[in-house]
Amino acid sequence: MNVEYALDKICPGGYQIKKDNLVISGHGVCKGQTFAIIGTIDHAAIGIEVAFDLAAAVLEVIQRFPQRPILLMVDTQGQRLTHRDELLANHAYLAHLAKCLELARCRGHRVVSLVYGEAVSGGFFATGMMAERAYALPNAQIRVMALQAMTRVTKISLEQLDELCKTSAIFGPGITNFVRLGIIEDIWQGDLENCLDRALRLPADYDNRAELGCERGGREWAAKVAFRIRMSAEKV
Amino acid sequence: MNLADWRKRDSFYEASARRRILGLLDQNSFQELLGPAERITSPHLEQLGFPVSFDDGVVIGSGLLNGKKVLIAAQESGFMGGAVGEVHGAKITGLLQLALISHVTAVLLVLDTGGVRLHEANAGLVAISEILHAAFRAREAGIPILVLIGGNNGCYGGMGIFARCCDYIIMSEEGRLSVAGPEVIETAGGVEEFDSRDRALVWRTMGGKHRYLLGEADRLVVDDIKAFREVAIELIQKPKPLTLESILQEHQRLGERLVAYGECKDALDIWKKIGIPEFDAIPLMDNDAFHSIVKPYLPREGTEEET
Amino acid sequence: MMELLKFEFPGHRAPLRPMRGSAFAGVVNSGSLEVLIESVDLGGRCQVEVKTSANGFRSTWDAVLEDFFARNRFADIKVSINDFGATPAVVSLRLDQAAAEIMEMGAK
Amino acid sequence: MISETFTDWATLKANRHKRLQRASRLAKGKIVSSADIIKLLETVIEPHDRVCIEGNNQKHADYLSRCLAQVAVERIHDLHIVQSNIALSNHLDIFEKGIARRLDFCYSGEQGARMARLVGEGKIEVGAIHTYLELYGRYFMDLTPRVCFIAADSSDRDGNIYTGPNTEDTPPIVESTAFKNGIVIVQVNKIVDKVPRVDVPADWVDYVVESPKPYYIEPIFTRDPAQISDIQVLMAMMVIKGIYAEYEVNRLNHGIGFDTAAIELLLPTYAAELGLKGKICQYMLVNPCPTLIPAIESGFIKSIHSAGSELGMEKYVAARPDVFFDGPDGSMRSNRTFCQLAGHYADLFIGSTLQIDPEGNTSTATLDRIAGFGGAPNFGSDSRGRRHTSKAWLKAGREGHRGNTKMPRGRKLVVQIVETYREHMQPTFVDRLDAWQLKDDFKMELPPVMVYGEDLTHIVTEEGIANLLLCKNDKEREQAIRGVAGFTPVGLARSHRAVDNLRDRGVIKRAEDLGIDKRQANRGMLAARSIKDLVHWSGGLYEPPKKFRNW
Repeated sequence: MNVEYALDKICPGGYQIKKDNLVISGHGVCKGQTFAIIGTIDHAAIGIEVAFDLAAAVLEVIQRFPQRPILLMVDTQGQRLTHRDELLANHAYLAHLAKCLELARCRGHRVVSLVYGEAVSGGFFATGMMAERAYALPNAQIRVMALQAMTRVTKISLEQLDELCKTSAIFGPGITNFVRLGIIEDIWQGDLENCLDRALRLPADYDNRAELGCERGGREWAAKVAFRIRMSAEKV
Repeated sequence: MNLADWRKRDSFYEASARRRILGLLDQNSFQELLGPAERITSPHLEQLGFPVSFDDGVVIGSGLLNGKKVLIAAQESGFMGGAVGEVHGAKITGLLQLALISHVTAVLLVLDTGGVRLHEANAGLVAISEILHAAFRAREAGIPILVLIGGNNGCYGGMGIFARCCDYIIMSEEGRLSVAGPEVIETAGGVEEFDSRDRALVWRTMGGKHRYLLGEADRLVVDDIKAFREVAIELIQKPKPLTLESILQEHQRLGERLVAYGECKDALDIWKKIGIPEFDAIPLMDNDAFHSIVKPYLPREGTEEET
Repeated sequence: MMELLKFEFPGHRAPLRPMRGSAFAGVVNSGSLEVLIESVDLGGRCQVEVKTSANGFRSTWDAVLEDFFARNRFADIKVSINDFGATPAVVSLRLDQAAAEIMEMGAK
Repeated sequence: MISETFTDWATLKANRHKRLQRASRLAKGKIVSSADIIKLLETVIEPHDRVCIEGNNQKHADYLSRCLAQVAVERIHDLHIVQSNIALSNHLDIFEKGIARRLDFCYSGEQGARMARLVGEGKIEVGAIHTYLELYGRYFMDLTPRVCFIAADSSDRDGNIYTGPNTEDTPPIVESTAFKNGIVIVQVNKIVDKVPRVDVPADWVDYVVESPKPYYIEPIFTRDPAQISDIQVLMAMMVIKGIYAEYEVNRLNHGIGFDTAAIELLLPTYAAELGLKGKICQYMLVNPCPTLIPAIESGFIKSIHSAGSELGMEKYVAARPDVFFDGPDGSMRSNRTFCQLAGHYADLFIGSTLQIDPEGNTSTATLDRIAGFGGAPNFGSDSRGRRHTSKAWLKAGREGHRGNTKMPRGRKLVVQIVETYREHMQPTFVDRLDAWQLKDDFKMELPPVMVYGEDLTHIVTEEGIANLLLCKNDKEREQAIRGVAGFTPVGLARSHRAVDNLRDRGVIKRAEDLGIDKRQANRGMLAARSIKDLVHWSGGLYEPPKKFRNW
């Protein structure tokens, strides 16, 4: 899905974006509220330049439009996998982007992300997963690793993995798995302007993905383990 | 470092997670949380036919560092390559959340990891994201987080991104820090793009020295647990708040790097451009020689104090 | 797939008392294992639970463990092992390390 | 009696002349350009020739071998290859293509599986699998090469050859070929104005070609101390205290595994603590393995002769001429023949193996592979022609004395050091060696045994040392072997009474019998625990190859 198609539906009131290579930035209006749009297109591989440009876009919103909500539009095949990116420390550029988004939140910007295309591992990690809540369109693709690649790494047969994927949300790609795990808050369907509006009205409280994953039965241990550790405060 | 001192050192690279913690903290001060006897193991590995570990590959707890109360986590390099699964990640997240309610001076994270445990792919990725979010809360509360990297697995994947979101990174030259690992780059781009078996190339691209020269590691120490400890003692009371100012400075630094070294094909090109004499001898220099030669050429960071 | 093996051994008639509640040794790495040894009330007996990735070696484990309990004056001891294909030599070494630790006998 | 018919006593010489003449337009003096080399091979080699390709542990005539694989099979076919080490895939390509058919060799290592396939398909007829000395010996008997391919570092324009520190097999190959009117072809990394030293004089050489790439070489004897286990440390401590100190072993050969690397790394620590410096391990026959550095630097080892060099050790070896055999140019001169020969008359051989049977026969043969032995059978056998004495040799002889003979004899110590199980729970002690299966599968006349039980004097495992010399009869010997075979089926089938008895008599010694605290046996005892430690020990002279670096 292209980004305009999605934005048309989210912002019937109109939006303006500029495209610079694989990065988009601009603003739109949702139920009368102006929000910033920052994201990537064309299944962007996020290398040092893309991460840097995204960070620049976030910093511009922070500096010019205090408190304006940010909608991250996610379409990434993951971090770019080249010698040059690692030589110049792609992890630092991706971390910088994450820190910019964190700074935005600390300064009162709401940050919501929408996977409208593809979301893969490191690229998703430093963008969509940095939001307070991540959403997805029904046809979005989300994965950490394709099952074929996973068979190579784990030496577990594809049939066996397929079988396991029927009961567990842990291994396989697919948006429903990510909803069950609490990573994706919800799938946006129908009136997308309403969806965004609802998301922006939710309290800005912090990371409840583990609890959500537990409630939804996809990930039972993360919340319990962290809870047990917090409960040992008096021992420390 | 002469041979006698070198031999006396307590190698960080070789040590297990528990051994590292005991060497870093004040003697007899470590209290483990959710230790092996609690048997909090991965709920996913067994169905894949893989053995579990009673601590899921990460040791967490509290202790004293030079008399100051700290929390500490250390990934065990031997178990699943230090990779982060659901329980493993939740232990670190829980520890960072605990920092907010337990009045500690700092959190030390000994990272030795390939990133996401692919056997728990989706849960591993979100676990690292949860670690990151919890770390930001601790930083916001003014609790510094120190990352120590000097183990066999380096620090890769999402954990590599995460490491750079903490207050400080202390590395040895044996340590590696990146997002995509050597094999991943080679698989994606072929051996011409990156020869993962050329270990000299791997280290000069991702290793401690290069990361230090780029300003990606705050300190570079010799492979000795005591050396890590000394630097940690020095840094635990110096939180680096995330402010607009500090982030704009970082933005400028990273932007300048793109311009200055964007055309470089190899770390050697970068070191040459930095202006370091004998840049091609850097990989084989010992820690002392390296520091004395590169000192004038280090990137200066605004928030760190003059020493 | 993982195999679960359970063993029970009669405790020593004149056991030595462990100095600690539990001890731990080793890492679950390929060719290695971790050993958790605990002092629990088992009516004087000793129990061992092994989860192993190397299937079909029950009799070897039995021999190694029998040897271990013959070397140590243990009763009311529970040993839990996660094994990733360790050889008997490595198993014995880690068992001895954990045993020394629970009795608090450090290396000299 | 003088024959009636005319006999030409110089047919080989005449044939050599013809070959050289045919090729006269392809060489300028002795120098052949790489553009003409395949043509040259097609011209000087004749069908059914016996061709020796230099293939060592270290350097390989890989370029010439690759060129040989490209000759027209209509012109060159049915060659008989004699070659000590089959290490590269192109070594076997010539058989696959029918250029060569018959093969006499020593060792095939990684190519063992493919070789087995080609033998099965009838593309290779194996004459025999040899030990090194055996094959070199046959170069001067019934397997003299007609043509040989040599690899060297450089040559001058006259054809004087510098082999570099990896002289290895070059001397016997060149000498047997050149002095029987054969043809000597040398690939060199570089043609220079003046060679650093002359290892082969020009008048023994017929052709020199500069290869497009330096010859293939791998640091195959470098053992990273980081991979030495606590158990290997324990076994090494037992060897030092229970064998080296016991017999005062001063002249010896080490295998190239991690077990022997552990021994080397304990010399400056554990052995020094025991006061053994100057008493053991002063003369060694071994490649310059990096793990020897700490023992050399501590003054433990006086002299080392090497069969070949090791990548990265060049500067270090050149800087220690008192220890190594260095030429006037400063670089090392190795020689496998002499090293093997010296090892034959040393006091001890110690090395690892893959399988040991209850008779003490050992083998590294693996099913579906034809791998060969290399030098171990020579090192690992008693030298019955020895006449000079040493303390170790005489003591071993006394201990091993059996029967009614009054004649005193000495004896070489032959030690196998193994863990009772290898990785993936493969037992080292087996009732029947895989070598027997291999014999049947490939219709060999003998099972490929590395060390015969009758030559073996000691077995060291994590369970202890079995001194087979002290056993009174074969039955006792078998129990001594079972008594250190741990939890393998061979070990579990021991008679506990017999083993206890052997232990009382000191035939079997456990770590505790030797006064070794097992808990002390850990990696902390090693003088170096990483490659970087070795660099430090060498004062920066050792330059580890890239694949061993983590910095």
